[in-house]
Amino acid sequence: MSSPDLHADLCGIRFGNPLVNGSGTLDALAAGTLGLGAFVTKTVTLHPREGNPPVRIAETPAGMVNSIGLANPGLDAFCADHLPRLGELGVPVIASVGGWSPSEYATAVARIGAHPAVAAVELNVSCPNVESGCIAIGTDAGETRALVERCRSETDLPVLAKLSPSVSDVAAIATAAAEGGAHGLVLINTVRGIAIDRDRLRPLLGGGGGGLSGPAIKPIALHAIFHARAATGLPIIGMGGVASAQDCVEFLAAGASLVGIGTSLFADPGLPQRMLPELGRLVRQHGAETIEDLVGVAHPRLSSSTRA
Amino acid sequence: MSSPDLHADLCGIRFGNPLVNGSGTLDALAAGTLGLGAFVTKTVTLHPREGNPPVRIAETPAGMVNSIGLANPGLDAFCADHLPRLGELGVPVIASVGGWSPSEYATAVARIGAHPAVAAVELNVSCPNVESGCIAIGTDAGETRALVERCRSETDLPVLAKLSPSVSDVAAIATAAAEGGAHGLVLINTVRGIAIDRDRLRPLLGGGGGGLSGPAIKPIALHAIFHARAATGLPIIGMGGVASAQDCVEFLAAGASLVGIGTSLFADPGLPQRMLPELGRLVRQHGAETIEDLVGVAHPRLSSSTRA
Amino acid sequence: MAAVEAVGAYTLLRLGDDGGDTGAPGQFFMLRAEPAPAAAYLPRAVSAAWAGDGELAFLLDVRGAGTRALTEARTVSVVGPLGRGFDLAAGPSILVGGGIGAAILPWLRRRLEQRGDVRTVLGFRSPEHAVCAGIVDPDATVVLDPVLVTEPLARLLPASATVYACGPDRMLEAVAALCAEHDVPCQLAMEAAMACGFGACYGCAVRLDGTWKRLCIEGPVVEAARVLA
Amino acid sequence: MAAVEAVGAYTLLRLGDDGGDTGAPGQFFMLRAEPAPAAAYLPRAVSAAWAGDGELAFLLDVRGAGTRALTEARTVSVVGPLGRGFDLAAGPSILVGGGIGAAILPWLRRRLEQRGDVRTVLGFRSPEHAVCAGIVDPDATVVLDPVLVTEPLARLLPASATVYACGPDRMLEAVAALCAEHDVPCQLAMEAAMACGFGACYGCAVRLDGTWKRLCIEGPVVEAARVLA
Ligand SMILES: Cc1cc2nc3c(=O)[nH]c(=O)nc-3n(C[C@H](O)[C@H](O)[C@H](O)COP(=O)(O)OP(=O)(O)OC[C@H]3O[C@@H](n4cnc5c(N)ncnc54)[C@H](O)[C@@H]3O)c2cc1C
Ligand SMILES: Cc1cc2nc3c(=O)[nH]c(=O)nc-3n(C[C@H](O)[C@H](O)[C@H](O)COP(=O)(O)OP(=O)(O)OC[C@H]3O[C@@H](n4cnc5c(N)ncnc54)[C@H](O)[C@@H]3O)c2cc1C
Ligand SMILES: Cc1cc2nc3c(=O)[nH]c(=O)nc-3n(C[C@H](O)[C@H](O)[C@H](O)COP(=O)(O)O)c2cc1C
Ligand SMILES: Cc1cc2nc3c(=O)[nH]c(=O)nc-3n(C[C@H](O)[C@H](O)[C@H](O)COP(=O)(O)O)c2cc1C
Ligand code: FES
Ligand code: FES
Repeated sequence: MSSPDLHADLCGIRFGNPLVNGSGTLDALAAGTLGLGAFVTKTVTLHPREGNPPVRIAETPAGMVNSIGLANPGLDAFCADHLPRLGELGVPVIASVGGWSPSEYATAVARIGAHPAVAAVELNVSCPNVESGCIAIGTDAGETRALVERCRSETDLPVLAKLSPSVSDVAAIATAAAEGGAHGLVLINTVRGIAIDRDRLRPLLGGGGGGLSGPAIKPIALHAIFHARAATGLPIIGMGGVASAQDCVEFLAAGASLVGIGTSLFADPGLPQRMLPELGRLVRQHGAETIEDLVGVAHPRLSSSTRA
Repeated sequence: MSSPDLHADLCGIRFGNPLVNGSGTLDALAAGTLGLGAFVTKTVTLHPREGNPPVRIAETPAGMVNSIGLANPGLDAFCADHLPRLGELGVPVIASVGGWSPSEYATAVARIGAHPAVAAVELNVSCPNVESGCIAIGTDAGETRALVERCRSETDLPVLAKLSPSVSDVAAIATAAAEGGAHGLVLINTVRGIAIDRDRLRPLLGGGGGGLSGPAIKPIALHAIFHARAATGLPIIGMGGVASAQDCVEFLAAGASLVGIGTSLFADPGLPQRMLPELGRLVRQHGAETIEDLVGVAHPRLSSSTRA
Repeated sequence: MAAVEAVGAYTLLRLGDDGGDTGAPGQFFMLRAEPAPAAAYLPRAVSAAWAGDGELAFLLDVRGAGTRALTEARTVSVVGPLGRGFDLAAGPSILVGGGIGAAILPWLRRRLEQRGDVRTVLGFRSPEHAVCAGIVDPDATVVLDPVLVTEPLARLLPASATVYACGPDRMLEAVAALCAEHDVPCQLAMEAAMACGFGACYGCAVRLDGTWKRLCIEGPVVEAARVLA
Repeated sequence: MAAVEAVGAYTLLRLGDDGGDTGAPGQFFMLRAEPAPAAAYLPRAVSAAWAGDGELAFLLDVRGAGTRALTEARTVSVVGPLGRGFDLAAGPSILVGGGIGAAILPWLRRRLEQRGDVRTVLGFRSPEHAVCAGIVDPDATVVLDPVLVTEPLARLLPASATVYACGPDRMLEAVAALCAEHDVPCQLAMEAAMACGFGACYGCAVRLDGTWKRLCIEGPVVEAARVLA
């Protein structure tokens, strides 16, 4: 193959390419991996959750607001039914975990982290669609630090903290996660937003509030990634509005080592497959040999090849 | 005229219609008032500012990121040259004020508030495009409270606080502004974001960071307005991505008494003139007689006609 | 690329069939105008009115930015066929359509006619909307608001036939109840707000078997019993 | 609504003139494809190649989502004319164009020809880009990269003529310096990223008279001396 090397690395894990899905935006058991270099599971909680009543999604300019409410089969069914099948996907699996208390997270991390199908654990401390729990933890630096610390002690796998952009100082929360021992960061989860029902003039979504995703939030994501990287130097899975190979390069430059796609998969499930050759072309156009050569190059003072 | 009454009220000021521009998104002396019910000035600071070096604007999906850097003629020239001419526009003038310390704000509020052309003062504590000063104040509840309190004592005019959505809890900042004695709120200023230069892979904007505006941020604006209204009951000038009469109705329902337009004026300066008849049609379609009948109707427990 | 024509109040969109699988009646496609308009970034779920002879046809109720852009676009992207279509039973059939729900029926009728007698009852809110009855079934029984389709349907029941229905939720519930009452097998083509159409977003929750299920995976065509459960 | 044709590597977009004011050479318009694509919500600043006889024509260098959408749209919204155009001087003229900067010259040349002798020098990066020289001036002196337009221009100077230039910043600076050296009056049509085009956004900052000014208000055509100041 004459095209450049699209392999990517994060926390010592090797990926065939730097593209992953955002948690909760792909069911690989239903649709396959679409050419992505890894699969991230929907956030799993201790107990099964039906999710919020409809309306669960509303379209907004260049994006959408969702209020799914962490619908998931619960830890037991996830470990028994899902993980064994996910292990056969042929790509690294990153398991996303949520909860309402540090001990809920810890229980889930211990169980999931012990499963051979899992390559890394992602702590969702940033879901805007549940009343309390994860989002409350992720807006507080101290709670974030403590949660990461506790979860790290439950597993030998890399532990990633997924953060919200809906905070006053995302670099401060990123720093807290780093202090707690996070091996990496995932940025960004959805941005807090709501939709108004244009007919009834009431909040449209069944869950009340919601989370904004899609191309609309791309500049917010780049901002969060850039500053989290500058503050911590940790490897980052960057996401939020990625819709093209060009976007992917910008996210790498801002400091992402892997790049996630969510909402744009809904609009175009063939996107990752089409992005990869274009990504190869762009990498070469920027004079780089590998994906890693581009990671963080937008930072004036950081080495462009900082390794985890 | 058989169409419904489009008059609007805020803090005892009467407006011919509920549409205003966002601060910094219209130069009425160059382009007129475009049919808006009031004119909001670009933020004025004590000393003249040239603004940031270019690139100052970057397009993003359904929006833009700007880093103008509060370019303005400074307080003296503003009071001497601009205000007298603004007084002849024939619509109420709301003067936006910014600064790097409470005393800078206070000085400007006292001078501007004494000018007969001004109907209300807006405190910009939320500009993302300057290193320190206003944005730092507006992310801290205590500083916001103190600033509003100080400025209120400098003028008899209504004092409005313009807030940023890039905080962990916008309702808490809104509450602080209310405690400081704000007569009303303006929500939202731009959302923190950056753009990466696709050719050089460095931050694109001359000022480094920037602020995201346009339809992309509409769900974030509705969220902030809804929660600020619920927390304070204060009258609100709502803005952030408004691009149609339908959007305007949603902002009224979320709790705005006046509705601001910024970025969409750039794309379509004829928008306010076209929106007004359509707004009249929608008001009637929702069974309302006046604009005020729709203010806050998305809130289950708030009276829909709360007056300032 | 796309041919567009009015069918009364609705709009027929005919796309060139690129030779891929076009699925079966009741399945759906995610359509998006390209370049994607700011006001309609997500695709729209639409069932084919028919497929074959080199074309893929959709009957659209143009409501908002997404469907309008589809009728104005030079290029439309198509993902599908998706979901589960109708389960074609042997013997006579009764087709029930309400409003734009009729869009899904022309292709279904062509297939079912090979299996037995087909009767069609359609309800519309105005004569302009009823124009499309002609492309579903020239012999259809058509009622206009405020008459409900359940009225002519009730006159056909009981029957040794399978009922296939598509229309607003309220209509589907009434049809399901009527069929249950007469013990007639019934399949419903349902609707829900869909972001992806392939099980990824969990947005299309509908109540099936007493719990929230993804309509794009379990349906859009489901046994009426699952809704009543 | 819009007619589109290739002119070598560039694209000519001809819109029906709705009868409004079409302004003067050097002024510009804000154009947007409707419905607005997600990737190009803001309009694009474009100078008219010519106006009159019921049409408004633009020569486009299709670079990104915005210009591409303009050439694919069924409807284009137009705001303008905006800004300050060329100040047409009496006597002979020299037109200087670099790349797509040539787009602004056809109309200017037609006007200036009524006032005196017009000579045109154009520079392009490839023969395909140079094709448009034909619609600017069939007698133009054309150079291709790496030759710079300042080379043929230098041979025409000094001259008792006014120089009108449009092209990349680097070219404009060189032209301005050359004209200053020979004391020849020179007007530059400049570019900047513009969100609004009517003085509202303060985005189009350029250095004029030693400070940041709004190009859309002060220009896009400015006296060369203001840039050198
Ligand atoms: C399986 C399936 C098959 C279908 N087949 C057909 C068919 O054959 N023909 C046909 O015409 N239609 C069909 N539909 C319906 C079609 O998908 C919708 O009518 C279409 O999505 C409407 O898009 P729009 O842009 O025109 O309307 P809009 O209503 O403007 O856009 C829909 C979007 O607006 C949002 N929205 C909807 N209501 C509100 C509200 N009250 N307040 C705020 N936001 C709101 C939703 O988030 C949705 O994303 C089908 C639907 C499904 C699920
Ligand atoms: C007064 C005036 C007259 C003009 N006349 C003409 C004319 O007659 N013909 C013509 O073809 N052009 C003309 N232009 C230039 C034209 O406006 C631009 O080429 C056009 O805006 C490009 O739009 P695009 O969508 O094709 O390209 P893009 O480059 O995709 O879009 C431009 C947008 O992308 C952003 N952007 C630009 N560069 C970068 C970067 N490196 N990284 C990230 N973002 C970036 C900017 O924010 C801008 O909003 C004129 C410009 C001005 C100011
Ligand atoms: C429908 C939907 C469901 C999501 N569910 C989850 C989830 O369960 N856990 C999580 O951490 N993030 C979840 N996310 C957030 C995405 O993983 C991602 O962070 C976000 O959508 C931004 O990326 P995008 O703009 O590419 O969609 C969800 C997003 C969407 C749109
Ligand atoms: C180019 C630009 C300049 C702005 N300048 C100011 C300013 O000087 N003061 C201020 O309070 N807000 C400023 N804003 C924010 C707007 O007033 C408004 O709050 C924001 O853009 C959201 O509205 P919109 O999405 O309709 O543009 C500016 C916004 C833009 C796009
Ligand atoms: S539409 Fe996305 S899961 Fe069904
Ligand atoms: S383009 Fe907006 S001020 Fe010039």
